Amino acid sequence: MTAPAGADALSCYTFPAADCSRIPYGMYRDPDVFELEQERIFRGPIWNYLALEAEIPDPGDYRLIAVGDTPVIVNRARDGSLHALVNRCSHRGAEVQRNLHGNTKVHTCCYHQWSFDLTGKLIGVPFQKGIKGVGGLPADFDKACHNLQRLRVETMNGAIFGTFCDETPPLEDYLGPVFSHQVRRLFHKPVRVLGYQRQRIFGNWKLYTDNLRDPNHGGLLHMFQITFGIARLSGTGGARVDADGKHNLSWASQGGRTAQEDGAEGGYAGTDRGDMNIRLKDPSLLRYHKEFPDDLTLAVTSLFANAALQQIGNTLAVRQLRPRSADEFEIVSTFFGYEDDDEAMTRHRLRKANLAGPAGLVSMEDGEAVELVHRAIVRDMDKHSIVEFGGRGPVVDQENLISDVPMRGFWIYYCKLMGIRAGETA
Amino acid sequence: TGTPRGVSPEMHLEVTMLFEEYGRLLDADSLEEWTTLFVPDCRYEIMSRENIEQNLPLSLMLCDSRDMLDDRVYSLREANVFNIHYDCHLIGPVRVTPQGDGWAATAAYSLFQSIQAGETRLFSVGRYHAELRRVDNVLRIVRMRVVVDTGAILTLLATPI
Amino acid sequence: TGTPRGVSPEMHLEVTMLFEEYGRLLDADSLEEWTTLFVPDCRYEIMSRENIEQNLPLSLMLCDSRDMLDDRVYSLREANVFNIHYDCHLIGPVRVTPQGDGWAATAAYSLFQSIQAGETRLFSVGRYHAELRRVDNVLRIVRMRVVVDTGAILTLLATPI
Amino acid sequence: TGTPRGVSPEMHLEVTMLFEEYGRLLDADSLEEWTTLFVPDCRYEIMSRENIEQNLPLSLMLCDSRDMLDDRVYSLREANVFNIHYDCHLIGPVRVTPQGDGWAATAAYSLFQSIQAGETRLFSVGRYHAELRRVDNVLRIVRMRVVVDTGAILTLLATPI
Repeated sequence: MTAPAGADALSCYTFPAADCSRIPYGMYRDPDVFELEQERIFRGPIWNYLALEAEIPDPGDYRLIAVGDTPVIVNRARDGSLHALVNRCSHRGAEVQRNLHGNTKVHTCCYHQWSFDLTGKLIGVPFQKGIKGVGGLPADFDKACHNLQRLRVETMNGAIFGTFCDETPPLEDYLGPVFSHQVRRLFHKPVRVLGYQRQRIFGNWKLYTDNLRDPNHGGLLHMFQITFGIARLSGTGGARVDADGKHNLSWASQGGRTAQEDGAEGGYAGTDRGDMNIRLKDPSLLRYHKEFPDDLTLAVTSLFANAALQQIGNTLAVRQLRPRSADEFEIVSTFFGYEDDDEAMTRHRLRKANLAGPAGLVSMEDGEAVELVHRAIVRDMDKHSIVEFGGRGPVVDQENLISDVPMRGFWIYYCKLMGIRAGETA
Repeated sequence: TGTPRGVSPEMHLEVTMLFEEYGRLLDADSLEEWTTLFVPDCRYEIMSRENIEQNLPLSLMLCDSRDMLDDRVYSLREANVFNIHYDCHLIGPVRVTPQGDGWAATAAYSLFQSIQAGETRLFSVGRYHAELRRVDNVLRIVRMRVVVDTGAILTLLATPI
Repeated sequence: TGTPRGVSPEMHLEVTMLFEEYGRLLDADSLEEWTTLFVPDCRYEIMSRENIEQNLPLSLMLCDSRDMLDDRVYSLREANVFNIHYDCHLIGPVRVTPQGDGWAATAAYSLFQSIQAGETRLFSVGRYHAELRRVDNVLRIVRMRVVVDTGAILTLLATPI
Repeated sequence: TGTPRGVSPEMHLEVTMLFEEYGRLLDADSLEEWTTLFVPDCRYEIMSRENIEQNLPLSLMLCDSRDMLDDRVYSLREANVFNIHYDCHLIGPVRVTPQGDGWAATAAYSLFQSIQAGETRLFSVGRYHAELRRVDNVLRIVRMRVVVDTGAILTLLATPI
């Protein structure tokens, strides 16, 4: 077997430190690296977040998503079982399902009308035997060998995950106790989908996963949350990681300090951040109705590699990361509440949705930050980012927010899957 | 079909000029002046056609009062970091129909964004759905729903559409 | 130059509203309602500027009666497979001139198409050339020639421009 | 805000039709006719928003008389070699305000260029700022400043915006 396309690209870049405290720019810009990621990360031994069961509640319901850059159908079969199928006809490779969502008995390719049941099984080939013995497929054509490509699927509290790889451990093991808990925490009762937001960012997808694992930026870039006390670097918060360091929970708890409490001596001295004199005319936007047994008011759970579960106050969403090329990715956010929310709570969540997403008062900056980096690292591919807030060495839980240690956790696991040896070359 | 009854050229012109001003103020980054086009108990929301067609209530941006709209603008000025750009709104012919003690008005728009160095991209297309009322002899926006066909937001959505 | 003689603001508004409705109905995928804007013996055609400038008669789409236009729409609904999309028409100021017992009207347009997932592209620009007549007190389209500058059609041309 | 005082629907329509004609003549490559919309002592300039915001006086194109404008067109016909293209101007609602013995008028525009083979690109967006005067009973352009957001000109700028 020959090495996959792009494998040579990895030899161009060095990770001088085994703890990934230096990241070569080339990992973000090289199209060959992107190609390799599709095989080794997104089709590798990981669980990709796919969708919520609440989005496809009835038999026949389906939605189109993407895993890495592969188009995938997620649907519920007649017996209620969930399936994830590559949306590509086994005949000529056309997209089988063209509607973004809907309900169907079969997926029929419009090109030559091959049809597949909701488990991906090829069930119909028009004119398979030709007409009166003329035309059609050869007699030995076996439909059973031409099903839609399937992903293995597991669910946890209504969150659907899929993997291309036979070696991926069970979902519970992959998530580990801390992150299984986070999934169950957010999906502790049936959810009601409120809607979708989509955002296309013109930068590398890993700049976004970095950003998710960098609590240090939150209190410096997102001035809305600093100013209005949602989360300040001086407040109570931190990061938790799993045994591999690949997943991350960035958290902050109720009672995060306000600018007023921080005073002039806070760490914001010398920046133009942390202004103490601005107020909202309508502060109800910031109100938090406690709804979890713990005190977390901000909990963003980043699951390796394509998902983030978001609680910003009462703004709940799951974000799916869809890489498109080395230079572009899409974030598809599914916002939700719970089935037992009353009208007032739903209204509260819809108003608080202003905080998150592409127009989010505490999140819009991420799109800008990613593009700022992506543009500036265009040259000097073997120069490096510095990742040393919170110290070097092992990746462990952080009891403060002035840290980007979890970012290193992502990269250590990434290197492992990609076959990159970090720290061998000085 | 044709011209809605009861809307004179004067009235139609007045509504068109409100839309014109709406776009012009946004393009000039006069956001504080733009919010004065709305009544105090206004509702401003940007929704994707995707959500609307699925009867999903989520907005991309939602301000259910003039105060909240002012806060959004204030936050843009003081707190948010976003891509520095110029907007250019092109607004199509406006349809005006009497509704209750005011008017309903709708128009298609296309919005182009340019960076400081003068490169332009198509940022968003869609349609305005407005409810208007005359207050103290001036036409004001009671409700503005912007339905965006371009639901996949490019980079981020900071300034209003 | 200037305002064409004999066209009052009321008349101009009525024609503009017909164009507005034309674009709005297409954008809402109300194709069956859109065809009712035409008279029975209408002619609808989309021609490339390339062919027109060479005096070549070939159209991209040609319906020389309302029946044929209805058939085209019916076929789109029942028979054709095409890229699922939302349209957004932006129509510029309309020039109206009296012509025979009706009016000639022209306007530039830009047409944007968005896919279900909210990504938009410029699909076509060009100019409408219409002949209008009042029938039973309602303004109708007798002839519509759409001259497309974008003669190199992106992907395919299913829904009318 | 709202409708500017003192501008009737008739006046507004007349100005809008002048802008319509402006765009239509350019799109039809009727440059010689287009220059007749200007008074002899006119000023036509295209400026980038970048320069304007820095109070820098440099234009992309500047003609400070009708003669100079005619020369520019003549040069395009006889001397310049440029990309062969079709223009399509989309012009938004026009704001008209009385000014001195004439009117000030402004409107947003988007300009698309297509090559002969029918491929279209967004060429420029921005805003017209015009001063108009009635001469011999016809509305004429005294001054036109085109402020382009798209200051980074694609390929080259030959034909006027």
